[in-house]
Amino acid sequence: MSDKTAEKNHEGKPVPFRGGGFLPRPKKIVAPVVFIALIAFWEFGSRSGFISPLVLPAPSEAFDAFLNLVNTGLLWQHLAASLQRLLIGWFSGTLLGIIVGTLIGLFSLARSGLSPLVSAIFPIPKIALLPLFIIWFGIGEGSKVATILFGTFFPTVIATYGGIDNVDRGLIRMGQSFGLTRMSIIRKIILPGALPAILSGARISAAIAIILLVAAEMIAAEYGIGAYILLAGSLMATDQLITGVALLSILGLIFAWIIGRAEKYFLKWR
Amino acid sequence: MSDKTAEKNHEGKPVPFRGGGFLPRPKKIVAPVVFIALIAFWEFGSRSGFISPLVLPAPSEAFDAFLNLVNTGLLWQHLAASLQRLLIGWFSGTLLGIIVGTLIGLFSLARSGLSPLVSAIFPIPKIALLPLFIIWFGIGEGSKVATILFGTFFPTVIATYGGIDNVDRGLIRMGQSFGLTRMSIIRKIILPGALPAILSGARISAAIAIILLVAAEMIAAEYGIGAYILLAGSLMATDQLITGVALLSILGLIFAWIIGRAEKYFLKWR
Amino acid sequence: AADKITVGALRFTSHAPSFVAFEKGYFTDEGLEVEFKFFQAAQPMAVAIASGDVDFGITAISGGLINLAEKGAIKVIGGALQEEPGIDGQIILVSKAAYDEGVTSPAKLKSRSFGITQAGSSFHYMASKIAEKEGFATADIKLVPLQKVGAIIGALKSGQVDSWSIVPHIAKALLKGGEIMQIGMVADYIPDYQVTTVFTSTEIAETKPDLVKRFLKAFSKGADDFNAALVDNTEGEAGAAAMVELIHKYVYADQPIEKAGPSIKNGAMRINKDAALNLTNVKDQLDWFKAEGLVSNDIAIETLVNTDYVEIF
Amino acid sequence: MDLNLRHISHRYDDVEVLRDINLDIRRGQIVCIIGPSGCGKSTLLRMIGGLERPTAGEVLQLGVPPADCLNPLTYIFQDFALLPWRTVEGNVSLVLEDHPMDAAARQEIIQDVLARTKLSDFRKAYPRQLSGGMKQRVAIARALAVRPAVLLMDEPLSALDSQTRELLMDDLVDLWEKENYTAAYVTHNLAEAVRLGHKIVVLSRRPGEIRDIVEIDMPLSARTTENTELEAIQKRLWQLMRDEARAADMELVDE
Amino acid sequence: MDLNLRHISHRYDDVEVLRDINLDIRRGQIVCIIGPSGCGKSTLLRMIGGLERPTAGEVLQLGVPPADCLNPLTYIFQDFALLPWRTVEGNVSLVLEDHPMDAAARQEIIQDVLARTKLSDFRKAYPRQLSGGMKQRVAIARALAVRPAVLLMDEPLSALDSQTRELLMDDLVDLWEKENYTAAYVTHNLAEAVRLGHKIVVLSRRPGEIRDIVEIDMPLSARTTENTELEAIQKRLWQLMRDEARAADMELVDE
Ligand SMILES: Nc1ncnc2c1ncn2[C@@H]1O[C@H](COP(=O)(O)OP(=O)(O)OP(=O)(O)O)[C@@H](O)[C@H]1O
Ligand SMILES: Nc1ncnc2c1ncn2[C@@H]1O[C@H](COP(=O)(O)OP(=O)(O)OP(=O)(O)O)[C@@H](O)[C@H]1O
Ligand SMILES: [Mg+2]
Ligand SMILES: [Mg+2]
Repeated sequence: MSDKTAEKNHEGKPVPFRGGGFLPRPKKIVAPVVFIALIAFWEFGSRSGFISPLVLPAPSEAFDAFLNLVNTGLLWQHLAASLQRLLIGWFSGTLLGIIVGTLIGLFSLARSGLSPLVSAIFPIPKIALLPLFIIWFGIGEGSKVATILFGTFFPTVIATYGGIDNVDRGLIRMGQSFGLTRMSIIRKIILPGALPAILSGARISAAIAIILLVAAEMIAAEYGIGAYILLAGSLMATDQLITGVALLSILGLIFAWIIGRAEKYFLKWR
Repeated sequence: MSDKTAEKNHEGKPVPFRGGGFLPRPKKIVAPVVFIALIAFWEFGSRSGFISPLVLPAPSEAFDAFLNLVNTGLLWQHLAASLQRLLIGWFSGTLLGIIVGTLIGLFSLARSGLSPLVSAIFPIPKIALLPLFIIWFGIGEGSKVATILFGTFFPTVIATYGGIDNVDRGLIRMGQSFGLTRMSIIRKIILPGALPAILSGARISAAIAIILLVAAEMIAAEYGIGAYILLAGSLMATDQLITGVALLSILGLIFAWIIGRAEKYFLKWR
Repeated sequence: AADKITVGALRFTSHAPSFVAFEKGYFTDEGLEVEFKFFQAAQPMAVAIASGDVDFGITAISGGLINLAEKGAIKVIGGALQEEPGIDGQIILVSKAAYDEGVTSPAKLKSRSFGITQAGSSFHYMASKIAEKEGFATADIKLVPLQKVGAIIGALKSGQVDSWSIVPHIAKALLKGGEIMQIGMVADYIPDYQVTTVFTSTEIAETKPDLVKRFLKAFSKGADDFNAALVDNTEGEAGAAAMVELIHKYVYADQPIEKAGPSIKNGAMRINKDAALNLTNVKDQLDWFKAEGLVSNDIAIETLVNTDYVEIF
Repeated sequence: MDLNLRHISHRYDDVEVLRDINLDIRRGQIVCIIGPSGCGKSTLLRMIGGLERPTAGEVLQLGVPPADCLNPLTYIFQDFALLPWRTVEGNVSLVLEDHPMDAAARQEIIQDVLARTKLSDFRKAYPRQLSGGMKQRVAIARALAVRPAVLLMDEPLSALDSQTRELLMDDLVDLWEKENYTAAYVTHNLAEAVRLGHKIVVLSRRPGEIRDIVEIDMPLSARTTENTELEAIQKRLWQLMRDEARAADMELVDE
Repeated sequence: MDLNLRHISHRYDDVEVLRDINLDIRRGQIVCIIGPSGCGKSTLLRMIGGLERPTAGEVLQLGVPPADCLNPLTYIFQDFALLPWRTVEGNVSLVLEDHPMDAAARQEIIQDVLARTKLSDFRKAYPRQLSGGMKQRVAIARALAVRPAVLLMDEPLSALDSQTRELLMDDLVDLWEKENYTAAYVTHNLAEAVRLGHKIVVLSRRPGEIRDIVEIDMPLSARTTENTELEAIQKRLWQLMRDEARAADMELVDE
């Protein structure tokens, strides 16, 4: 049942289109092309001598170094050592960070006392403290894990209490109005509400943990990707250096992917 | 004109109060008290021998080291050298980061090509690259500034394009519906809309810049707080180490304060 | 006009010849205008020479140095610091705890831990040589890479590593504390150890022989003065004091001379006359690096060393 | 159970929000509270429910709530206040979990209230999957689950589009016909007020004072859309408030 | 200038949103578009303004807009779409800055529209300081600044509380009395539709089709609140839509 008059006019020009755009969509194909082009250019540059081997080894050399790592079986030893440190350090740092962050988020006293401490200690570079860490935590796994723990603890604290601060006050008030106990409100309203912030904090702290791996493995590490990089650096074996750095980068991407999955799973309600 | 019936009943008990709480307010007084108590305890521990000087020097010793720095005039030399590196590196890293982040935020091609590169390079620890940086940028100010620039560039890129992605699409559509030019929309709607995210990115990148100062000054630096800390570390002069670390921490707080002021100023419309 | 050159240096007594040559005008006499670049560690200095930021440097032979030589970037052109029996050289140290457990001589280092900065560093080489001479494998010593001298000191003091070897000015200062004990001298194990060498970029070594010669001449004159004043003690108290005062401008400058003086004196070891180079020992070091798998096996000694400039032995 | 507000006044720091409010809320009555923006309606409702303490005055509870009542004073909020991470069922369950009862009893209550609000088919849905109207139905189901003595509703319909609002208002009327609940109902909407209120309290601009109390005796079921008597009341209320509404609208908010 | 919608259909991927819409919007007429949630009203309005391209069909412009018209098809949005970092004045200025005119001329236009919307006193205020009604007035001022040929309004009043809505509706009526603007007005609210519309287009549930077009000949100024004729039309519209509204409300949203 349409408007009768709509049919009778035939002149008239269409309304000009002025929408669209401003929503860049990544084309899946471009990323691999860029990567491959970049590496091909780099390889070509190295072979033609346009990029001196002193400046950057050819990707093929780095790949040889990688194969060497695989063939000697050292890759797994390095990876195993690093992963163990990363996981223990990151996990305990995150756990402690969530606990302290929750305290700061919930209690005036903790907030007043701890949050300035956190802001004061957060910007301290961990490598500066390595000499002290050796004395405090020994040269075994302790100091390596502690370095990573320290690095991940602070961002987690900040993410957690930021998350708690941003929990919808309306939901808390709802909980109170139904007479929920304080513990119920914390467990069922505040913590789940802060979870998105905590997870995005975990994303950051995972990146920091990987960055700190090199610093951590400055201390008496025989195996580990960080130790491998340090040795390569001191030997000026740039091919191995690039390999180690690429391994770290891949590790970072894997961690980010895992946390992405966790977000999908835990925040499926969004 | 009140309800007549309200006056006639006098039994009845008040409705129980169940609101309040869950809004921790920092008490201004607590923070300094905690700081002072902590330092007093530490001083006391050191003097009584309960904390061995090997483990941690007394705060008074660290303060002596600080006075020594002031009296020799070295403090200003160190500070001047570090500040110069920090400011140049941070400023150019942020500027480049905003430009690249804006490109990624606006153009499909840039997003597809650059954003995976950024995620791949971001988690690479800068200390791992120091040997290469020396070759690439020399041992002068170049490599030091480059280290800081690299460190601040990536978080700024990510903050910027995240900010642009979160600009209210409704405002962009409004701009289009009034026939604003593409450039006007970018300049007057998208960039101001992304500003809060960019500023909070600046907060993070400033912290990273300070953390990287130590790494940057590993390279042939005579003066600079990082160099001072490294020297102290290599001599196991823990009093100087603590002084240097405290200086960094204060620097971090000052930076955070300045960015806080900038936020107040630029985002006064919030 | 004078040729401008950049010399890389660490603030150690072992770098004193350059400082002496500068202060006494020997460089100027050779028509060289010298600018020092100070480093925190030897490694970046080698890289800086490879990248052309620095023209001359003095440092121990390390894996990094050899690999840079392999890439055709740098060359060793002369010798500097050398171990010499009879002169206080590098000292082998153990922690008090280890000493009490009976590690009283290097022979007892088997299955003990030993601090090094990094695989392929001079500490690694020394540990290896000690093991070899005492008749056990390097693998029998637990090498602990701690990256920085400071970190090793901390670990040694707190008993987390058992042993270490280090230049005398650091060692002697540590021995005063009582937490650390001396158990031997490196010179007894590597009698003619060429600890540090003079090196430059391949480009300079091959295209500017004249410049290299002038640098080495001035450097040697500085070394002679230094040896005379602090190693052979032929200049008397006053000469020694004057030398210490000169060096103090560069080393431990932030400490008062009363404190710095002894440290400077303690660090004095023989600098080779005329920058002569102990090629035999350098070869031994290179072979050791190859054996440890730290550098490629096909590096010839000629790739590392340019023997055109100084006397070799 | 009746409620009795006695001389309630309130101020936030230097802003006086409410001034000497006296009011009775009697069993089985819906009391509508209307007034211009920012006059303190929500604040007043928070005080009735014990979520905030008035600076002066008190809210008294007269008589005891029925024995099976789990939460005598129960809110329904404008923004629904559903936990987005719980399903419809989980959101109702939330308010029962702190009360001692076995799982079967809890399940039974949940089934019952979802059936009464016609939500049984949506038990497993998350709030984000629901339209505004459905969300508010979940909030109503949740409120019914604790068998309240008094419902406190803060503009429960104003986040909904007007068609859904119409539908939900019918539901509220039906529910009242069946259960005769007691309620304090805050709204901006005069049509809602005349449709639902047994008593309409008109507040002035901030500081909110009671300007008028209008009682409507007509039974709720008789109040259909075409009803000149109600129209007249609504018009009178609008005349009473129009200028104040305009003035409140023109106020600059300055934090 | 008239607009003519011819056979407009639209789908988003596999969701059909609009089906064969034919419609005329004639000069000086307010055309109200009503329909249940999600039926495609906003999508249709975006197509009329050229912000989106229909999958099939076209929107034609008949005749030319007046010469002084800077932006023939101008929107007023539900969420106001004001730039929070610009003052009232700045927000109006925004839409003039891309047109060639000198600063004095621009100032003059700004002054004029702010005066017409009674906002002159609020020139320097930021949006966060304004109530919802004031914000929408700023959006109206901004729209008037470009002298539109047709106003496209997407539920302009539904983010406001009902008292403010009442006030603003009066303002829109006054404005129309003075300027006789042409408009397409999307709303959920039947009372608004019968108050403002010369023609009311009723859409069905998604996929939106035209179910009915109701023309009301009564002049706007004559449509006061008590008007049985309008009441009857509104009631008829509600009966037409009630079931669909209910069904639309019960739909699960699943992205
Ligand atoms: N926690 C608070 N602190 C300070 N001022 C407050 C607080 N809560 C509310 N106010 C102020 O008290 C006044 C009344 O607020 P309230 O929310 O009760 O009004 P309202 O009548 O519900 O308004 P609306 O119709 O907009 O919902 C407002 O001016 C508000 O700014
Ligand atoms: N960009 C888009 N991509 C995919 N689907 C869309 C998009 N925009 C809208 N839709 C879908 O199209 C349908 C119509 O949306 P539209 O916003 O036009 O409805 P509406 O009638 O304005 O609804 P409401 O009354 O809620 O404003 C909805 O089901 C919506 O989910
Ligand atoms: Mg309110
Ligand atoms: Mg819509």
